[in-house]
Amino acid sequence: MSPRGRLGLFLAGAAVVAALFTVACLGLPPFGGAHHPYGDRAVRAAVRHHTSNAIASVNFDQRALDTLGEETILFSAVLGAVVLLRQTADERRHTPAPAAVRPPIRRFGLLMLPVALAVGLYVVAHGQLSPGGGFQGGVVVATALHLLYIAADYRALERVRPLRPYEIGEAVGEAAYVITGLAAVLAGSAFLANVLPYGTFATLSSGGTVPLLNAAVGMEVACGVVVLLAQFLDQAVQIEGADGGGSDDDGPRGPGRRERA
Amino acid sequence: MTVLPYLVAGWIFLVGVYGLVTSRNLIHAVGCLAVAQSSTYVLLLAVGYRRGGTAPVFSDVPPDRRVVDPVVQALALTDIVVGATVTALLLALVVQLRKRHGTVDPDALSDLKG
Amino acid sequence: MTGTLTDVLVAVALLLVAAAATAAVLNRDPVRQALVLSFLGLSLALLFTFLQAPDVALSQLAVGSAVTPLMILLTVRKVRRRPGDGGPPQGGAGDGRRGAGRDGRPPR
Amino acid sequence: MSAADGWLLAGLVPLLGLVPVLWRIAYGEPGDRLIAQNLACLLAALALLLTAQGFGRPAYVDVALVLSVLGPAGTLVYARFLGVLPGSRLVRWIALAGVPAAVIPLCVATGPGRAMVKLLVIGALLMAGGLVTSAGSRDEGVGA
Repeated sequence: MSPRGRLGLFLAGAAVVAALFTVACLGLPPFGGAHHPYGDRAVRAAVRHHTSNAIASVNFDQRALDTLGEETILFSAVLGAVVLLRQTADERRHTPAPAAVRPPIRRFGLLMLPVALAVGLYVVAHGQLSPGGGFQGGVVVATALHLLYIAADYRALERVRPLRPYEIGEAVGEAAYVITGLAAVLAGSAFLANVLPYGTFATLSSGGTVPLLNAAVGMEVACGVVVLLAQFLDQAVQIEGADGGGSDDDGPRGPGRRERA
Repeated sequence: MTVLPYLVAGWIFLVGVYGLVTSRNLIHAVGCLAVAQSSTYVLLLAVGYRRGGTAPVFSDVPPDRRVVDPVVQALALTDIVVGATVTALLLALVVQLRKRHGTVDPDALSDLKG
Repeated sequence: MTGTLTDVLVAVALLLVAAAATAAVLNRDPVRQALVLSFLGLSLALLFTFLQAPDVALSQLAVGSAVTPLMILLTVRKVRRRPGDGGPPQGGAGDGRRGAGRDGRPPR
Repeated sequence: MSAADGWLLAGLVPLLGLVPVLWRIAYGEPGDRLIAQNLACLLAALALLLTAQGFGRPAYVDVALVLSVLGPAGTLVYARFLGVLPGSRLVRWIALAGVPAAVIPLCVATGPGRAMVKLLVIGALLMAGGLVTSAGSRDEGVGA
């Protein structure tokens, strides 16, 4: 279809969608209204299970099965990206030249690394109490590791980030989630039911299985995002196509890294 | 103000789809898809908002405060995770396409097929 | 009064989000788009905080303003490394110093 | 007008400041866009801090904490990819003057305790990040 034809079709469709959507919006309960039957019930259930963050309670207690599905999507997406972005037979690795980083930026990156890791772990650990949780904190932890790429260069990042443990960590996180769910079955309840004692409201150990599932998700997300970004970084920085330029003396060795064929 | 957030969500969606339709670069198209996805977050949270309510997180307020709906927030959270993974997977596919066909222009790709 | 002010904050953030989304679509060069997308992530995070959803804001901040733009930048770098996409041939290792908009289209 | 309204009004200022920043980020020169991205993170963090106090929810400060970590890191990543890191007086002045102007009153309002330590950490991170990313670089140059 020609670009003009496509645009015309889009404009016609968009006009219809816009009209119908506007009509539908006018029929929706007004923004900021007081009637939230599901929300009220979810909040009551969260307080009953001594989980002070009602969103964490919905995610890891009331809708824990859905979150298992979500984590599985994440897991398979990372797997898919690893498969799609692996080094093929006609590609070579080449060593990127060490980058020149100005000293203030180097110092800043190295100082920020532990701070950022601590912030990420804090966000994971307080998931059932204050805003945050396994997913948000996991991404911050993964991003924090990449501060090394800013502070030094790709080779420094590779030295502290052997991928194998992260690949295992991602699988362990996913498995820990399922095992926590199965443990509830063994304890004589339903899959992913909250069988642990609820603890004291608004303390770190409150919420029964919520902190456990939260930690499992945190681990999976942190490791998964590290693996994911590593694939993209590998492709962008290190892997040369067969027809690509680049220096020829490098060959496929790559400094101190194992081959993932 | 009673419908503005819903309409903004609709606008973001349509603008994102417009970008997808007219895009000449698959990476740009993936970015547009991310824009279109963000309309769902806005719509979900707008539906769950309650005037005068606060976040249903009781670490620093008593549990009897008037709060907004936590269910839609949990949905939006899931939505964001899934959106990010979709973006990652699509970008990996774009890299693969570029390797196989040497272009990221969707029109050039359909020429290749025909 | 606090309620009205919250409404004002929400309205400003909404308009900012709508403008950022439009700008993200209209910036056809992926590198520029990545920057606008990170701004969109930022304004969405603000909007979500004003809508009393700090959990969602945190996750949008982490994903929308860090991970997604980074992945787009890395993909652009990979895609532009080899000659043949209408861009000028580029030998050697990319050092990230090439300007935006070399995709066969002039920068807007 | 209550104190909460005052904080929300104060939070509206950096929020409105984001409007011209969006314009720069969408239609500026590459160097300008980078400065704008940096500035956007700073202004958003200030808006988050001020409105957290306005909503009476110290817990919301966590969002600003994460932003103060991710913001400068993001700017440096973009600088690596675009090959420019232009200096910016505006960013430096906001980091040096704007951040304390928001954080010190907030500290006074919260009083001593864990929340105040968190605020001070965020303030320090924002200032350090703003200073490092706005210093520019002689070798890479504004014109690169």
